Amino acid sequence: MDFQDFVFYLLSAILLLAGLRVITARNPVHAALALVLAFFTAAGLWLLLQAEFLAITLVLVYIGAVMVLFLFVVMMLDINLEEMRRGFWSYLPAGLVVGGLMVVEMAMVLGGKDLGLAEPAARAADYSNTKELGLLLYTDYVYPFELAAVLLLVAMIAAIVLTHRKRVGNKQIDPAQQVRVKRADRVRMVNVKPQKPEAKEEED
Amino acid sequence: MQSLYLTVPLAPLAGAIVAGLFGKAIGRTGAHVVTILGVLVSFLASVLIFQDVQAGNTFNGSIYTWLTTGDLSLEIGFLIDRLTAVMMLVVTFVSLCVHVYTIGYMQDDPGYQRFFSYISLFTFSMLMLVMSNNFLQLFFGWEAVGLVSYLLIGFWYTRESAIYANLKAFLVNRVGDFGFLLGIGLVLAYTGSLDYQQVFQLAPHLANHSITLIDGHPWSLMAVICILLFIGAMGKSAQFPLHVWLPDSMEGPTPISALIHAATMVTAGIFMVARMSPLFELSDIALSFVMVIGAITALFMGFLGVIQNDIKRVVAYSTLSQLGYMTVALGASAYSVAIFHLMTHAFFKALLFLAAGSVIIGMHHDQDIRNMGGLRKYMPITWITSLIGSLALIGTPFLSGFYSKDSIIEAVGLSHLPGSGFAYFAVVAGVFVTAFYSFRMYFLVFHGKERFRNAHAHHGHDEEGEPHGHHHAPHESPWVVTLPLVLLAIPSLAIGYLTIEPMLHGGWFGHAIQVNAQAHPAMLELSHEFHGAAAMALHALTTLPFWLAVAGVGAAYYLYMVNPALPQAIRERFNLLYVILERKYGFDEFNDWFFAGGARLVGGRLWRWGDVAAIDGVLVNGSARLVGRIANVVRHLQSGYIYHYAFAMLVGVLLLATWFARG
Amino acid sequence: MSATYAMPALAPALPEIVVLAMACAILLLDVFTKNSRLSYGLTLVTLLVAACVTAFTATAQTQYTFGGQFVDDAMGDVLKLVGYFATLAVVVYSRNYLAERGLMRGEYYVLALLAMLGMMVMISANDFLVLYVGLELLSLALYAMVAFQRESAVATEAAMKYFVLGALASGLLLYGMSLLYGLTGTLELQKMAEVLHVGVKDEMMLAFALVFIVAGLGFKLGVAPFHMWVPDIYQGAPAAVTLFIGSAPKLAAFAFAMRLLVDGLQPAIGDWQGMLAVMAVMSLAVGNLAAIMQTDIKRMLAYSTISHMGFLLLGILSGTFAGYSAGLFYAIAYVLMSLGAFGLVVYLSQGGFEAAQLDDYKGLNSRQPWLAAVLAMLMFSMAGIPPFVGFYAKLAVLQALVGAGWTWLAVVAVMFSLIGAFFYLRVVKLMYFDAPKAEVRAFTPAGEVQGMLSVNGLAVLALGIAPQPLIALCNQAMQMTLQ
Amino acid sequence: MMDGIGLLSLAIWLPIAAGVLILATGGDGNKDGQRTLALVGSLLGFLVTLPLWSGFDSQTAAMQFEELATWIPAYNIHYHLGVDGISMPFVILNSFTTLLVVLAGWEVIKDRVAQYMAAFLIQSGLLNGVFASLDGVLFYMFFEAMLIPLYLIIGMWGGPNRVYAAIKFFLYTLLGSLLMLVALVYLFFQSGGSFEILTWHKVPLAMTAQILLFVAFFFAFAVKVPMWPVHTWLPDAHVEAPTGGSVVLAAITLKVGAYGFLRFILPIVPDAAHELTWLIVTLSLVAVVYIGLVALVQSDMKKLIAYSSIAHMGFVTLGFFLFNPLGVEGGLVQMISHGFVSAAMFLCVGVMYDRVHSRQISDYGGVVNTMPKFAAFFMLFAMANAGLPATSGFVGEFMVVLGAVQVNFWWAALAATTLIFGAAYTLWMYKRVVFGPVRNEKVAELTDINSREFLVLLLLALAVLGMGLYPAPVTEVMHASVNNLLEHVAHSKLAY
Amino acid sequence: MDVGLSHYLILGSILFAISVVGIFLNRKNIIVLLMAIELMLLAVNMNFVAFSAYLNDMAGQVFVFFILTVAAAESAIGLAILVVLFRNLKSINVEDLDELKG
Repeated sequence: MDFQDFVFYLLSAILLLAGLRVITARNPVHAALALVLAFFTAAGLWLLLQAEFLAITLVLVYIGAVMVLFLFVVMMLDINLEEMRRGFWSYLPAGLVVGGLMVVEMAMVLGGKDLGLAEPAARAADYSNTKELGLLLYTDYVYPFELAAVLLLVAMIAAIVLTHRKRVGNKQIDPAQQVRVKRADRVRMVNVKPQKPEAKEEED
Repeated sequence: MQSLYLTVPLAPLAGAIVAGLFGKAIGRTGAHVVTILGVLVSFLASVLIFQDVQAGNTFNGSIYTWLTTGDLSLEIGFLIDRLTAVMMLVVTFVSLCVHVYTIGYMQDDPGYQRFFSYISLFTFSMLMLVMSNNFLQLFFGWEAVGLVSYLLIGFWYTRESAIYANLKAFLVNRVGDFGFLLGIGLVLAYTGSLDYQQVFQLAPHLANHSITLIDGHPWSLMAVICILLFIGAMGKSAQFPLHVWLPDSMEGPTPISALIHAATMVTAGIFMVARMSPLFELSDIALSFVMVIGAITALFMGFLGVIQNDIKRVVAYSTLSQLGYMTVALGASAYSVAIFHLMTHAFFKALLFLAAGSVIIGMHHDQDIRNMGGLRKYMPITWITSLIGSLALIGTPFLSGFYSKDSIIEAVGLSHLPGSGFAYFAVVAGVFVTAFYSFRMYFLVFHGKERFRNAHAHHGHDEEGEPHGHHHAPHESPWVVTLPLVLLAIPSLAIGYLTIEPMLHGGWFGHAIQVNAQAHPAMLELSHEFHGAAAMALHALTTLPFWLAVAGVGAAYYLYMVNPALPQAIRERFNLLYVILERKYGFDEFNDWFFAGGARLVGGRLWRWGDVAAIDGVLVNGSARLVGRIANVVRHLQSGYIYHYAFAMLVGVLLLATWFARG
Repeated sequence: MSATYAMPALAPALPEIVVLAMACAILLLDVFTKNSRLSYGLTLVTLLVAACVTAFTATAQTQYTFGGQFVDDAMGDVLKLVGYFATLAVVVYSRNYLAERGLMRGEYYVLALLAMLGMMVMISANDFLVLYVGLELLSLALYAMVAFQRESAVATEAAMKYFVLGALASGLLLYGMSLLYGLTGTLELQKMAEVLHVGVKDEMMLAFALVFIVAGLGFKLGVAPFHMWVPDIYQGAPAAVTLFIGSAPKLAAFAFAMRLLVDGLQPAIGDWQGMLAVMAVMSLAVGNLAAIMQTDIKRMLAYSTISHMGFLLLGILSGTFAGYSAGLFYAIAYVLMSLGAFGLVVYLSQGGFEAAQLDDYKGLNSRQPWLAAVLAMLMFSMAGIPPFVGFYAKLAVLQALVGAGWTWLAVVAVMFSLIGAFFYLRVVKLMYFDAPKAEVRAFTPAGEVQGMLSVNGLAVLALGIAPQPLIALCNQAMQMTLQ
Repeated sequence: MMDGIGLLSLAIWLPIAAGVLILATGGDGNKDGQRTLALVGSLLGFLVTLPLWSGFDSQTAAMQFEELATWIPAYNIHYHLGVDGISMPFVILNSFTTLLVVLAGWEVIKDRVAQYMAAFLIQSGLLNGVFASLDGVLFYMFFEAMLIPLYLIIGMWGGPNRVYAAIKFFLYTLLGSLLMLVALVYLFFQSGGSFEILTWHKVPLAMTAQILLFVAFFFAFAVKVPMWPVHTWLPDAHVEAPTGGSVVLAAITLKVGAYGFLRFILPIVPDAAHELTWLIVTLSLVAVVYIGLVALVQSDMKKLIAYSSIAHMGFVTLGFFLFNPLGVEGGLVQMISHGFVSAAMFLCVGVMYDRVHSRQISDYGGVVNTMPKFAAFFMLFAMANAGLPATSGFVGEFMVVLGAVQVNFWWAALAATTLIFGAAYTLWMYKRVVFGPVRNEKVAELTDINSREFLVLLLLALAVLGMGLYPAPVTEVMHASVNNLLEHVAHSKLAY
Repeated sequence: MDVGLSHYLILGSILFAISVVGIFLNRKNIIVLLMAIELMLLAVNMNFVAFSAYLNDMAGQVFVFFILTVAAAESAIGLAILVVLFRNLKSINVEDLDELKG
């Protein structure tokens, strides 16, 4: 067993442990950090597979951005940890059964298969994984690339629409409310009883 | 000629329609004028036709095709032969009398027009029945007369007893028709036709055909057919055990009892069997069945007459037993005798009924003979006529009843079919019974002391819900009532004497009635012994039946004139017997309990347990409930928890994988 | 691969480009003008323009571009066209609803358009990658729309559920894709079909991968056992959004299924047919049974959607040309019906009141005879009673099934639609047999909405009496696509 | 859709158009206008069907007044109409009944008049379609669509338990027809891609296939007939439905089921039909006897009549499976006659219900005292219901019993029990309702039928009597078709 | 034995299984739920990378690249929804999300 294999086993061991920690950690923060660890080791494994660029991206994008976001949210929302844990172990058996079955099945299906694929040949020294990806992305995959951009736009819009809150007390008017204005809200005839309670109109 | 044939039934029909639909418009007089006119026309037409038939012509042809299907074609048509002609005369004549009589009897009844329209309608149906040349039309008339009798028994529809009686009558008749219809069905199935002539022609070939209704038990086809047909006759002609409806039918107005329940409709069965003589001749089994049934009816229904106190019911029971006599005659394949008795009976029985009606009028619609007595000096005509009627009924020599009845007795005596012995005993014994109850009634009504004065306390007001003129003596009825009595009295006296020779022994009926002489020689022998009407009468004085009759009269005289206390004593002595008779052998109770009650019970069970519980409860709503329950379960799988959803998805994947990725 | 880069032909993708451009434009305009009516109008214009473009650039023979990742075929054009009109109807139906609830914001329309774009991408995707990106584009937009009514607890709950399960589903899908990629060494559908045609080294692994693919697909279609998000999201989301989710995306889902299973995995039909059969039967059972118990009309219709999607699967799994075109027909018919049904729910939910409960429909006939009639027609159509289009959709599917020898499945299907008939009838019963609830609220009819709804309802009837054009269209499209 | 409007198309679409028109007139604004419109519509609808009778060639068994137009070429579905001696009478009967129903509902229905009338007119059009269509899918379309108006009629104008009845009715009948749909599709493939019913008649089929098809069709039609034990929807539907609804239901809708037996089951799967004759005959006889007894104990007039309908329809199915002309034609005659009689009976009950608002027999008694005219009509129809000769009710029963004797005596015997049961339950009810002294003040203040009711009942009375006295014309139009059918059924399909 | 394709695949599958277990083990905290899903995507990515290496085909890596992008966008939206949810419910307890059921 050569060095590479040793690294593989080591990293995958860490990866799996980190993974387990993620789902069992009492404190979400710990879970997040465990996930970070998992990503690191995964990146390492990808390096073994000569996917340098992806490895770096994983670290930068995921750990740098996504996980930070996670942590940010975790800390922003004050979560009552005590009641977070109740009834955790009671569900373990079911989980283990399904998870175990899944592993067994997958092992049965995937185990010991190389699908007739040879070991990836070692690359030339000047080979740049990044360059290759870049070439592909901006030529063959330009269409999905554009779409990815749109996707990010959607994410942006969504995030803003959902979370952006108007400061209270500013004088901005709400067109929707203007649209909603009914004669009944403004003019009030005597002897005509209003069709619907104003209260309902005014709120939100 | 054919148009004349058509007039016979259509004239009364026209009358019926006019009186029925435009009764209000034409008023009471209009109603009876038009109907009587109709019947009169048809009577006259019948007379003409009779003469024509007398001249030896017969007619058999169809009027229109009722229906065709496959290669079968059902026609409406007439068969006019001597048998028919006789029936037509009888029917129209009696009907005419009854029409006239009704004017008096129903004068202050609100349903006057309706009544006339009904009896004319009845006349029409009866004529269609007798004139038919095929089974279909026979069945038509058969059911039609049933309908009219239903309507007429229930004429006073506000009386519970009346509407009970008419329903009962209709249903019992339906039981008979049930057999009748099946008989017709078999006839059609085996001869492929419903036309008398074709059927009769084919019948002999079917003589020793057999039919297997229950596996391993082949029966003679003809026997089955005939018995089925006769079941129909049992219904219509009130033969045991389907006789139960006739006494109750007395709920109807008296003219109806005379016309329908004595003279004509109830004899339809007799007529039918006579009509079918070519078939019945082919089966001894059927014949003896007929004879036995007739005998039972003749004797046991007679007994019941003995204890009745309702004047009409007495006559009704005598009618039953007389019908029994006719049936016995049929059984002895003395069809002509049966028809002969039918005719004579029609006259004197109608007479008796109308007389009874007249008495009822006189008694202000009190029908209980215990409240009568000594009426002869108040209602002379009624008295005389009913005396004639009674004498004719009990078979006094020279009177019409005697000839027919005596011929029957002798014919039975000469018959060799199984059961003829019993039948002979029954008819002979019947003579005594008949004489007894007839004169019991006669004495109680017309002689003895006048009980009606003190009777009003307990006589049946309720009867016809009409105002009773209390406390003034009975009176003779108006001429419209008495005229028919007289008209009917004449044939009651003479018709037998005049017609027995040709009708019975002159082979007058010709092909209308066919008797297989070597198989059933009774009629033949009878004719051999016959030496003229007078001789027959004189000879009768030496025979048992006559003395039995005399004895009957004597007994009646002693018990109800000489020693009126005795009957009471006897009654107490033989209480059980009395109760049995009182209960009419318990047929009504049994039918009510077993058939009516049973059917309702079973129906109720089937409905509640079958439809409501089993099918609706379990199958229909049950499955609906089941679906509902499953739905509820399915619905609760949707717990609302994300991890359950995820669980479902993953388990789904897992199962799909294990199932499909087995390699 | 070479460094030299040839500009791909953009003509086939013109509709997508139009929609995207307009979406961005509307976004900017809205930010600056804050005039949602403008966005509303522009959205309608966009859809119409896109429709015209699609219609005019439609060509008989299939075109590929972007290195074969983008396919523009007849089926795609048909689906897109129907999609535009569905979205257009959604936008129109929901205007007042949104306005009343202060949801009438430019972002709504932008998101709707981008979702539409996502569908278009899926419809004309010819590559796993593009398929996936399109799927996500659609899903993300929908997540956002569901949560659009921020202050509504149920809406956000629905959004959360939708999101989590959606993510899980795409995880499953991706896993399946990865295995397929490994098996066939390609991500392009045609190529994959060719490879599979030759045969793969490991059948078992193929089947295994298919399970995951089908699972992801099942989630998108909302068929059991991957259906559980459907009722919650339909009920929780604002009616206007439910209206949207319930209509156009079904077309995309159908396209998704066709692309994956037929374009890509046709050779493996032996494997996926069975899976689809299982899912179809389960959906028919679950959908029809659970719907009986519902009291909320949106939820009830959600379950009915599940059963309908099950029926749709029956068409696809029969694996014949007839089956595919029946599926297409069914999808279109279904979109038409659910547009009408949800449209009515949205339209009746006015005056600050949600016509969400079934009881709110009691005695509708006496209040709004015409609307009641329309809804009744839609219900009968959904129940598959002639003479409404729903019947022919079912007939087409049954025919395909029996033709392919799945008669027993056909019998099962009709038996379940018998159960289904019950709850559709119940709606009619509420509207026609029951007395209206005590308080009668003022109803302000909106001309164009009512008109459009009427057209919608009458279309269901008209297509029921003369379904030939639509059926012919579907057949033709399928023919061109699969020649 | 088609070239040159034919008579049958008129018979179908004219009433529907009229119905839609009435709906268009909107709410209860001007009821009389709507009523008149309905009357005109139904009258026209009836008139256009008369030429079917006068122009009918009773010599040929071929379809007449045929109309053929492609409708859905994609599935090779045609708009194919045509009638033969079997279906033609029902088109007329149906249009006639619709006329009566419109009259009967005239001032009885007070709310949502437009919808009521429209429902019946549309219903009538659809029913005509059922009898006239020669294309499987077209048939199915009408067959199903006709449920909708009836569902609404029962549910909207029905009695207290109407909702249960309506839904039960709908689902019950849908259950049957859905199986039939699969059968139709199956036949489509067996016949090499055709929905032509007449083509199906010629398709050879293996026994198992025939049995399965038989079962599918049997469910569809047995429920409609209805045959025991799938009959329980009928009493509920009848009891709850408004008078008009009951009339149409009894007079026409039930006939659709029986018609299906002749049009589909017998000719398409003759061998299965022969194979399973025992089943049908048993069920029919059960219907006659069992249902006869059940009818006896009903306390609700409508329920009683409903059950008697089941018994009468038992005769129809029995007749069909005797496979002899007497039986089949008897069955057909029975169908038509039952159309008149049951309609009349329900109208009679309706007349009383409109006055007393009760269907319970116990709430009546002595009606004749206050309503003599009505009592007379009622008597006539009761007698017809009891199968009295000279009324139409007799003809069918007579023929079927006679036909049955030719096949099996005991079948006939059991069938003939209806002579007793029929009379028993009908006349017993009549006795309790009409005869006797006036039982309560409600009855005391009854008013006799008005001229409208008189007209309706008179029309029916004439029909009943006419058909009873001279049924030949009715059967003559059937001969050719029936003989041809029996001819066809006699040949096994397994052979060729 | 030396490491081959199947090792990576099994590693991926175990990761996948872990995330699955995590999803329904975790009934309290949605955030952890989201993390589990990230884990699942990681498993997928592992597969892709491994395959692309062994197939010697870049497409797989490109796919991974897109998955990463999408996942980022996804978690952005997810967290946004989460925030909104927290504002409404004052909790991110999965078991509090049971308004909609039945």
